[in-house]
Amino acid sequence: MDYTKQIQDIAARLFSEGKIDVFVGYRSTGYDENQVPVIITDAGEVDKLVFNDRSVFNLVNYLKFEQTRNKRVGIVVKGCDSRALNLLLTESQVKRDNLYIIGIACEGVLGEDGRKAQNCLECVMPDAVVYDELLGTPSGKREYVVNADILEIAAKGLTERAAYFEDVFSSCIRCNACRHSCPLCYCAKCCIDQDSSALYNGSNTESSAFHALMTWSLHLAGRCVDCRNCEKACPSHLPLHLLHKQNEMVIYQNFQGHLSGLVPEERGAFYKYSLSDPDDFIM
Amino acid sequence: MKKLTYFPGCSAHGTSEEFDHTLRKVMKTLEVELEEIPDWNCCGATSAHAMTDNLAMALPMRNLILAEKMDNKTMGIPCASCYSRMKTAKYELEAHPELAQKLSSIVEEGTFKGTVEVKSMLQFCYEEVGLEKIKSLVKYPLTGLKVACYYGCLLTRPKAVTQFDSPEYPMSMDRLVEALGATAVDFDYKTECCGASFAISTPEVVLNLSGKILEMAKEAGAHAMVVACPLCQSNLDMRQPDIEKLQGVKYNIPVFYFTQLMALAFGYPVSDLLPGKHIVPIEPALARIGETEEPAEKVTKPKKAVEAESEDN
Amino acid sequence: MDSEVKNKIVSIEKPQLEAPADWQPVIIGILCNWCSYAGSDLTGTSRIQYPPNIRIIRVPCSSRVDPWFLIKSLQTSADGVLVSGCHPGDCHYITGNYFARRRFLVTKKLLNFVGYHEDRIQFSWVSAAEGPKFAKVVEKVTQDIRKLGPLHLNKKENFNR
Amino acid sequence: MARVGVFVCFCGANIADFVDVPAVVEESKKIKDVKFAVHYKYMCSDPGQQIIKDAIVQNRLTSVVVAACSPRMHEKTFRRAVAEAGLNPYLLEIANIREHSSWVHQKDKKSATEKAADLIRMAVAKSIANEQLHAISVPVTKRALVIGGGIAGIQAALDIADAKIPVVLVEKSPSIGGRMAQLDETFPTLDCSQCILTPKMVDVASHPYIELIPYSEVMELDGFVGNYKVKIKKKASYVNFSTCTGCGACQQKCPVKVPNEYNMGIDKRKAIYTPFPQAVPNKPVIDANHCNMLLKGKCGICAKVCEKGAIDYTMKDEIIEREIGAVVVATGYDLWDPKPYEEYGVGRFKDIITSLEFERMVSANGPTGGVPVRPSDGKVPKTVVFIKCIGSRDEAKGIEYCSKICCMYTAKHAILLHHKVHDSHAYIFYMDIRAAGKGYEEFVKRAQVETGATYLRGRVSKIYRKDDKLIVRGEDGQLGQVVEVEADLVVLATAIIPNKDNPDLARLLGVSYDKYGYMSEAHPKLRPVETAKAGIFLAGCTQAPKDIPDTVSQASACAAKVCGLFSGDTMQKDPMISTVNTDNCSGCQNCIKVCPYQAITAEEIPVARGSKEMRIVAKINEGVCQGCGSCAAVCRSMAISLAGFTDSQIINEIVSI
Repeated sequence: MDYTKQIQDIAARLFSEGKIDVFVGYRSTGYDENQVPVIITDAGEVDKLVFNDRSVFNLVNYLKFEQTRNKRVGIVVKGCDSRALNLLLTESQVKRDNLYIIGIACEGVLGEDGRKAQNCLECVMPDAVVYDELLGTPSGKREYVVNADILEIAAKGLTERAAYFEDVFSSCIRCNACRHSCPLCYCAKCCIDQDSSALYNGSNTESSAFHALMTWSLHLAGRCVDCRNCEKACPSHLPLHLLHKQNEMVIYQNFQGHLSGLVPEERGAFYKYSLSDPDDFIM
Repeated sequence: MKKLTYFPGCSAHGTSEEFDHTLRKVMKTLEVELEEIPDWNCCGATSAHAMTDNLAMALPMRNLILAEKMDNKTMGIPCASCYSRMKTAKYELEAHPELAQKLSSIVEEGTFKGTVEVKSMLQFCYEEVGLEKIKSLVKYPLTGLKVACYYGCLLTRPKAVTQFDSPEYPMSMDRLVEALGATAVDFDYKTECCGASFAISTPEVVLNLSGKILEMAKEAGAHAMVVACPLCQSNLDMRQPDIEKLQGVKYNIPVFYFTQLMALAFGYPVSDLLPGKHIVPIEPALARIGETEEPAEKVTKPKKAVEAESEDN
Repeated sequence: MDSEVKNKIVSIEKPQLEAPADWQPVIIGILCNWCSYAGSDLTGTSRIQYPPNIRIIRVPCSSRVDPWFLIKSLQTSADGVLVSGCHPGDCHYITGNYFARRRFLVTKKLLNFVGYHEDRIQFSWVSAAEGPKFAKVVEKVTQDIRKLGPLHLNKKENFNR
Repeated sequence: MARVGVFVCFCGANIADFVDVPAVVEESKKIKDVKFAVHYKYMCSDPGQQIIKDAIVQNRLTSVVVAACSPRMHEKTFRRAVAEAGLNPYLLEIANIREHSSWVHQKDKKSATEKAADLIRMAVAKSIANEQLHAISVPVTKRALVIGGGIAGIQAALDIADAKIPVVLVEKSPSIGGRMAQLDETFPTLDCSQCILTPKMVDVASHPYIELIPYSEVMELDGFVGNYKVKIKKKASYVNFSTCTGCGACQQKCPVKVPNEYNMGIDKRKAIYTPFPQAVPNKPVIDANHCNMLLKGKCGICAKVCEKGAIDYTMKDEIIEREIGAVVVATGYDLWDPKPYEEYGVGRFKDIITSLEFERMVSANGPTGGVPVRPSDGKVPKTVVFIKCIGSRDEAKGIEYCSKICCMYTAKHAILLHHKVHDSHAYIFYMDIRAAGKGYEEFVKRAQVETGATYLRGRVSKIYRKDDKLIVRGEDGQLGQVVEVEADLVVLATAIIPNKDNPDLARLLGVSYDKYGYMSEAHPKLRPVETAKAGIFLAGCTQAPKDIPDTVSQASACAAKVCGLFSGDTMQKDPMISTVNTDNCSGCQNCIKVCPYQAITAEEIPVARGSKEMRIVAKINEGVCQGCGSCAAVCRSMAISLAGFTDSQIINEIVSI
């Protein structure tokens, strides 16, 4: 999977036709084979752009920053990224008219260990679901599989799980990098930052981290697209995907197979309901 | 061949021998194999449940456990009393698993699982065999015989336990005898008390109550009564002379088990009905078979009967 | 999640904190104004008795309940939480409880996932006419929580102190 | 700095017997920010309220906590008191220590006291976060909707309309009149139902302030008190009412016969019919389920005989929309089907009838010309057995409650039977005689003494046939004997049940209903005609079984409530609604999706003051918002807060325990 050439050509074309002001893509760091996101504003910079199976970050996150706001943007999105973009469009955070979307029929990107990333192995929709131009051959929607880590943790039993997550929450330093890197965390003022909020008490104790992370994961429940930007950004290497995948599983299994962002105009699972939703857990 | 776990109960080997006898014949015709529960014991009726709750549950529980060990879906019981005890025990044990737990110290045969359905033979014929099949096997329709179907107290009650037919005005037996060609009269006393267990302690009660039932059956124009319970049969049949003496009237209403009528309709000879077991002679009622009331029908009916017979031969 | 795994989850509990002999569970009850709060009032007017451990908070509708109220409750003061609203279809605000129901399920499962027993957070539908049911629900929840033991000792922060 | 006052009520013995009130006051004083705490015997009484007012002024209180009964009981009372002392009424919080403590922990005073103290601690914590709120004024549409055209609906409509307030009266059947139109004479005065009802029906039809929409049903109700919007489905009548003269030729010629609902199916009506001769409006409708023309396209006789050409087979159901400010629900009752009484032979014996069937028979305009007859052979019965409490007070087969009117109408039936068949005799099996009401006991006496009806206290266990008689076997409880009565006719006083559409209608209107299907009043004693939903009122058997005098009083009470509601051009609305802090709103619009009232819209505002760049934020219509808080709970950035139930208020409560 290497679309470097195509993307460079498209970006150059878009700049020359005056269709975009900025282009959000990936560039190589020149160190190992790692890549970082890059925002270019000039056709002359297009040769910086690369795209291959090391293009892991979800660029949609960059649509919430000042450099792209209210500008005409060209952007590269993989399947998962495009789902996040779909949600941003639905939630009125970006205007479709301002975007030129290069969709990728993704074949999966690599994890830090150089093997195919877990979220790519479990991906339900590798092809971009919203785009102006699609690169690659679409492979179609896949069967939903429950995340392997969730099953492993769930099998542990309550006591062990409690201990495990105590460890997780106590390792959080409340740096909020997870929130910063999440394409769906665009709130003008995050609830866990509000002074009046009983959520935030300035501390980074285990209990406040627990509270913040739980609330954060519930705000993403039914919206998270499993791009794992948060996990990559976390300096403490917390397994944040566990919380998201747990919620995703419960939602998928109970709410008519809801998966976030697959369909345009479809909102998160908490903003709709069905009369046949499970009721047996309620007395 | 369908298989049915069979619990005959004590009366089938004694007072209600004709019930058991005809039942076995009828089941043969219906292609149902009766598998008697090996080493079955008393159902606990009357004496046990009048005295100790535990024993009243433990006795039927043992039978249920033995029945569960056999490989059949359903357990059929001819006697209404046995049926009631068994069904009640199953109901209670299912509702209170702790009771089954407790009783397991008395009953050594195993643990109660509740896997066997308990049905009266009437219910079995009605639900599992089906009227269609019964109708198709009728060789000699009992046309002209008017019967009052008497269900007694236990066959359909209490409703929560039996879950079969209406507790106040059941119709299953009526439909069954109609399938045999007989006429079931409207009988308002079909679930009234016959006096049942007062037979020994206060027979006058039985005479009064059963007398009323006979009176109403006669009033309704019945030639005979049909029952599905040995105690009903003995009260209504055996005590009929005493009732007649008490009331100063003659009823001459024989009391059949529904299986006897089935056997008759299926073509078994009258001798198979064990007529000797009846106190009130059954022959006058049987003579009504083939009788028709409206002359207009008389012209057409024999013809059909002849046709039917020729088909059989 | 296959049922085997599910069973495992509910059958194991956090390590029990040593409860002092006089320990009484603290349960927060969040009730919707129109059905469950009215139902709890009816329990009172009918003088139906129930365990005294529940502390009731009135909200207009079960849909007002933000999941972090539940998280906060378990974290700061309560050993268990009961949330109760109108029966499906009977919501005073028409659809509030349908939205709430979704959040409740996900929150309950998530809390369980990170180590809280399922019984710590319970939900019920209690109508304004179901005074007896409310008492039964409180009884059950109190019993369940009592069985599970204290969630936190000496952590009781007093808001005013 | 908060200065909270705590006022603990004894509620006579209600609280004081089970909660150590002085100890609770002492405990309250220990709470930080509590500057004043006191107890009093009846805090809601005038001197009690005065204590609160004085304390507010003297101690410069910033919020008030009253520990007493449920806020659903006296919140308004105490708010008023607080306001009179100059404090914003919404700075009051109630700790419900009666319904939630003293009444439910009567065997454990220690725990009840601790709990009461905790509830006060929570209320204090909440009150500190309370904000000053001000009632919202909303315009009122001064038009009332009355659902149901029985005596309750008629009375309510007339009373409201007489106050010069327009009324829309919706009736399901082709004519108003309801159950009362089916009655012959009414207890306890035996005045003829038709004679007192039909003039009222005519008044309805001719009243300038009443819009009568018969043969129609309410489909949808949107909005809120003072500003409802209703959608009414007017069923196709296939008769053009404006041209029809009501001559009746069509009904004479119609070849299709259908059991007549008005006469409880005793006789037949035609497929085109007016329910009864005095119907209002007196215009026929075509029963689409039975009309040959509509079902098979063959016949058309009514169109042929109609000189005015009023028949229109192509007519369609029509949706009518009206803006209204208040609703009176008066949907009446149905009769319980006595089928479960199999031991009586219900369904098998023709000569067992229900009381309403008997009512129709003895009615002068009834199918038998006012003489009761046996359905089996048409003979006039001499011995009639009346059995009361069929379905009523019967947990096993029917319903638990007493239907209230059966004792009285059965006494009436005994008298009427005697009037119509002089040599007859009535036997009445009863459980109790409940004859509380003006002239009621005397009326029952009259049935017993004048008419000579035999009252037998006991249940009937069985009915069976003997020849052409029905033998009724029951217990005479006073003699302790089983008795058998040879009856020609048996009349069952079947229970009253709510109209079967009640639960559906209740859901549609957004009011609650009980397990039987009766709609629930806001308070059983003090707010008997209001529902928990503002602007919706209940009259008649929609709420519970009741007789005509009670129904009429309740209908008039509803009218008074509606008139009160419409007394000003605007009305005050609770300020407990959601507000948006636009600074925090990110414009995701998810709140719009969860709002049940479409009270939230998206609005574009400048990014900064004077900026041309716009951004989207949520905007709440304060007139429409009902304050459920769904939006506040789903708002991730906490931009929406619900006044009275803000995050800080609730969290304060949680953490204060």
